[in-house]
Amino acid sequence: MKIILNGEPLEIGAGTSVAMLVQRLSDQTGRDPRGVAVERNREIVPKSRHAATVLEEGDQIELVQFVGGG
Amino acid sequence: MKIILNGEPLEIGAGTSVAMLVQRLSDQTGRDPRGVAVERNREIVPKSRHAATVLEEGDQIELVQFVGGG
Amino acid sequence: MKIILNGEPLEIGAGTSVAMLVQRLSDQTGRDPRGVAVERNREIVPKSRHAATVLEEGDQIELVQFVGGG
Amino acid sequence: MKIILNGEPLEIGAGTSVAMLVQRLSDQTGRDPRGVAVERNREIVPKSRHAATVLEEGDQIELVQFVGGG
Amino acid sequence: MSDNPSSDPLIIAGKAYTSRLIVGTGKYASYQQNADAARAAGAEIVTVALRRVNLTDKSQEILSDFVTPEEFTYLPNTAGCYTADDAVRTLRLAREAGGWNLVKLEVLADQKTLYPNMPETLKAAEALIKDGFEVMVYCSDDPVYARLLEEAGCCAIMPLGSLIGSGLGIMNPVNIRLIVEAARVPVIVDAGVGTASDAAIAMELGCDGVLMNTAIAAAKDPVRMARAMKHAVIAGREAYLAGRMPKKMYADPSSPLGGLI
Amino acid sequence: MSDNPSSDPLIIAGKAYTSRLIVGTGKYASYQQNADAARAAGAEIVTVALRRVNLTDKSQEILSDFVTPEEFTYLPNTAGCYTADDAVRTLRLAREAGGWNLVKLEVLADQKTLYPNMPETLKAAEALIKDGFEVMVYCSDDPVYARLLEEAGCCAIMPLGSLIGSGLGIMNPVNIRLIVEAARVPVIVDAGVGTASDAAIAMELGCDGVLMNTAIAAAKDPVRMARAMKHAVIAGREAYLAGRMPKKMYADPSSPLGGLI
Amino acid sequence: MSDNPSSDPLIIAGKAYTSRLIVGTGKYASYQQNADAARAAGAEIVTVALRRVNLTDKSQEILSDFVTPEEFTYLPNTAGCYTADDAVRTLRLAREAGGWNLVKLEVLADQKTLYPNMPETLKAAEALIKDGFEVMVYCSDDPVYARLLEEAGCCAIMPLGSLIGSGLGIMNPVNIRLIVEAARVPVIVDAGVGTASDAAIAMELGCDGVLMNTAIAAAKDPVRMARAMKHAVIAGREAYLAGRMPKKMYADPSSPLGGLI
Amino acid sequence: MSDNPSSDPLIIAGKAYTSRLIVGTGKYASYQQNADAARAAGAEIVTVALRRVNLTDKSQEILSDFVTPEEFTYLPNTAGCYTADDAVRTLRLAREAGGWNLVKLEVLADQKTLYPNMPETLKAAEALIKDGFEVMVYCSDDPVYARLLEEAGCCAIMPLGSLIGSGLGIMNPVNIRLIVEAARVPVIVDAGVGTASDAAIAMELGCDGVLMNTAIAAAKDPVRMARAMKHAVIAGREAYLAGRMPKKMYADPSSPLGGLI
Repeated sequence: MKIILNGEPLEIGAGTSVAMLVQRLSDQTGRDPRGVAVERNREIVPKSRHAATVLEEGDQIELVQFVGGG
Repeated sequence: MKIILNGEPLEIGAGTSVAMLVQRLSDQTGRDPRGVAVERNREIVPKSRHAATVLEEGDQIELVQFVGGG
Repeated sequence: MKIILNGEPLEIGAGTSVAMLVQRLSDQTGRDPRGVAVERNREIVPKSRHAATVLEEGDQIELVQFVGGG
Repeated sequence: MKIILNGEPLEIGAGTSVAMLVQRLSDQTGRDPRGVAVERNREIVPKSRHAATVLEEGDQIELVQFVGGG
Repeated sequence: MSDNPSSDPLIIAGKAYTSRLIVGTGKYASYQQNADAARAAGAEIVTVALRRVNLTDKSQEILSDFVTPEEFTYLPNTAGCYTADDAVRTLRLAREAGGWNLVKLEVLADQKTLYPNMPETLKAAEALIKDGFEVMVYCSDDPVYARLLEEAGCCAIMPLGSLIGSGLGIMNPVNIRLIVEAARVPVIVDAGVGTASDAAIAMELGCDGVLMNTAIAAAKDPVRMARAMKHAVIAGREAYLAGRMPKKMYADPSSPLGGLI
Repeated sequence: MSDNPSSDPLIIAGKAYTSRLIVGTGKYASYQQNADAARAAGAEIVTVALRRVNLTDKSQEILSDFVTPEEFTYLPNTAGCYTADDAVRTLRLAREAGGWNLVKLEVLADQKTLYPNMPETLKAAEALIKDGFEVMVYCSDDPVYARLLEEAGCCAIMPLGSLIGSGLGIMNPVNIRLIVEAARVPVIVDAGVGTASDAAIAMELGCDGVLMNTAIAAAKDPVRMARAMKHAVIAGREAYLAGRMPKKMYADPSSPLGGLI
Repeated sequence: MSDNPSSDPLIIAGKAYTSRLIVGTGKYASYQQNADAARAAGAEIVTVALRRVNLTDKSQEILSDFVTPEEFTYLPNTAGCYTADDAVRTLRLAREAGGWNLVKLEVLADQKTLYPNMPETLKAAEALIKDGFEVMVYCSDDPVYARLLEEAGCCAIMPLGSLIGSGLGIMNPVNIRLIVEAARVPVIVDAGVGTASDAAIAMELGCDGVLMNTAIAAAKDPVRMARAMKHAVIAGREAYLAGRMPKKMYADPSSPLGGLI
Repeated sequence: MSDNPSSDPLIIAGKAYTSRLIVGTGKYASYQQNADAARAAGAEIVTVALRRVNLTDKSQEILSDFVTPEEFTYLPNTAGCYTADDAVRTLRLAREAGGWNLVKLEVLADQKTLYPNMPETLKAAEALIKDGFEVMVYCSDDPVYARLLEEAGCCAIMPLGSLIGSGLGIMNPVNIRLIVEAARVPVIVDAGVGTASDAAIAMELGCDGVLMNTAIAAAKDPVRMARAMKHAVIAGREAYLAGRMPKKMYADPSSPLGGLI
């Protein structure tokens, strides 16, 4: 199943939740998943709903965090 | 019959037209009536219609001209 | 015997030394005589010579100290 | 006979006057000799004395004119 | 240019003007002095206000008897208007009174600063342009709003140099420069000029003209100051076109270093 | 004034001049351009340097063939002199070459700043005046030295606006003002002017004239900049004589507050 | 004050801060240097940007590992947003990421000037305030818009001193003063400060604080410049509260005239 | 630095000072306020005048009872002296009164401007140095005279920023910069500072210190202004040592352009 993550296509398994996606990326990058915000199809997915929110074919996901800026 | 001219009440005869009003004032003040604009109840009365426009009880008339300004 | 002290005439006894003059003024004004400099006829009288320096008729004496200034 | 003209050595004939020198240079350069000033051994030679002033061995001559300047 | 100004005309709404100096007609000791000053300034355009005919005081002088519409192009303004509606209403009356489409729009925010209210100004500009007016617009030195006003169809952008009547000159030359660089219609500094050098500075920034009133009217000798301003605007324009020397941190001699005795 | 300048002449050493702008003759692309610029500036006086006659290069142009002493008053300067003796020697040669007593004295301190060496300048001024010269003196903006130079008999005080050739304008208007207030001979800003508004500012401070070279010669279009400077000097002079409006902290309307619809 | 700052706190959205200097977190050589500079500046609030998580480069440093939210209040900005919608969307994500309501809104007009787009800025401010945000708003120095933004409910007005990253200082002190005089919420100069005196000048005008990034990050020694800025903001604040001496046209001696020998 | 100033001492005549701010002791409401302000300024050196002992008014306060020579280094000045002879005579008396060789020389030209008389100042400096004094010299901002005074052996060059007591700040930063670049002894701006940013600007130009009196004494709250000045001098010094960012004509974003949503 294909989704668009931060503008790039990504292949994921059916039934993958936002929580699983965030965890997977945090494992990959070795990063603390806290301080990350998720937007799905331009709707924010609150942390409280990461686990319950299952991704679907073609979902547009934005995964953002704070960086240095003026 | 009473109208409001430049914010002041004015008694005029029935059937007075805008043209007559302008003429009367120009006689009073000895001023060239050209370069004067007339607004009746917030609607401009073009010079071409001064003669045909008869004033009515309670009309709000603005009679303006150019003065020095920055 | 008359001298000029800070521009004003002053009557003093014969044999008065600079030291005596400074002491007398310090008694009058209740001021610490230290930090005062003495000029006699446009020549500085060092503290070390105050005692030995006896005033003479018509001496021009300047008695100065530090005051606030920019 | 050698002189120094504007800092450069120059060989001239005995009896050469300032007037002759100026004329010779004006012939060379095709320039109007007017508006030129002459200094001989740091003394100005007025135009009126150019003819009468005969150069001598080792004379230091400055020949100057106006040029553009701020 | 000054000797042959026709070769460098100021073009506003398709009409060419020789003079780049627009003057007001307020605050003068008399309309006669006003006319003398406008002539000394070499002005072709004068701003005028619209007010109720004075029905009582018959002795009052008439502007047009001294500063005639035949000699000067009247540019009606909306001084004293604090809403888009007031400004539009005033300029429609002005068009009826004078018969001209070229107007100066200003919508002010408050009497203390007379700073332009930009949202209302833009709103009024759009309404007036829709209604067929040629709008010269008094505005802040915000380069973004200058662009919006030009896109709305204004025929001249007129940013303030500083507050109306303050005489503080060009407070923010960087913003004026940004406006000039981006504009494709004339940019005319309106308000703030206090003395001749202020006008020259505005022109040196690349502005196409200057509009002023108080600097001339409130000078000790208004006619003489008007003449000063005429020369200042030409001086600044010529200097801008001539291209100034670069600034240097140290000195640079003007006379040759060679040939010293 | 500009229309009738004879009523406001600049008087130096007893001679009246119509123009208040003195220009240099250095750094131009050619003497022809130099002459064109001097005419566009409306200058009556030009500064000139004295150098050794070039004995080798016969092709070299002659200043006086283009900028003739008949058309312009030559003002010999001492650019390049770093001691009083050099300056006096140079000006004596200049007097012999040209036959004029009116000279511009400058004694410089170093090549990096070309700042005037004031003790040497005063020494040279005294020697020259004793020798019958009319001395226009380039100096710092020190108001005390300006007074000393005037007391020594200089016929014009010429303080720098900023470093020669820097184009930084009038760095210290307060000092220039102090010099103007105290002087009984003409005060002419010499050096530092970069563009037209700088010249206007100098004149608005009450100076009697401006002397410049690089601002014109190093402009992209020297002739046009010369014309700009002519107008700038007139503008500044007229503004000074007219008396500028006071500066205000807040706004002040130019149109009447009464009679609004 | 500096010795006992708690007596002069800066209160933003009901929270008191000791420091009146807010610093950015962009353009530093490293987040470590960034943290050192923020500490040297004595800053309590730092601006941060929101960007996509970098999924590829695992080595990349994490801001919050160096400049921790425990030590500094994060102030999310909308740098890079050119529409109200983008800005609102970005700040909603910021709130989700950090959990804070206090944000810095900026809606820019173009990449060349980064000048604020004021109509879009006001639109975004209204939407964010409706949505429960505490909005500190980057804006032009237009005093009318400053009032509109305050009326819309913004908790701090942050006018630019000059263009972002330009280091040109406070271009228009008159407008900043007008904004300060009228505001009942903190006024914080945001953008334009280039060196310490610029920050002092902003505070002397009566501003409640200063926000800067480039002036510190682009200095040769950012940590030292951060310390300079800490002192400059205190200096300017104290000078404003102390009430400066009047300016005088002439001299005024500091030592007594009497008692001279 | 501010945290560890000993690493950046100001060295005058071989003695190291932590503070770069020298304050006067004139014009205060009382010597008590004077002492409080000097402490708030963190000053180590205070200037003092020499006057005749008041023989009549016994009640008059004594400076040294409040601003003690034990706490502060007294720097005797020659305020009120208009000739080299008066200044030398005054400082010889000061040395006798206090026993110190370190003095501040100022020879003024007139009461209206209090501008230094440079020829007299140089003459006095030479006489004093010959007589064993360490001379800190108040002077004009003429870079040539600054060099002459240093060559004469002065231990600190103290050019005016603007007229004494005027509060006009640094009128000619270019001259101050030239003096700083050439000097091998400390350069301390003396006179002209009006508020904190003026002091910061002086230090940013590379000056080694600032001397002021009226800016503190004539502030509404002198003690608070003294504290402001302490921070301003540190801020300017740190900014100078840190190396400021370059100024830019256009904007430059502080947040990353990549990773935008």
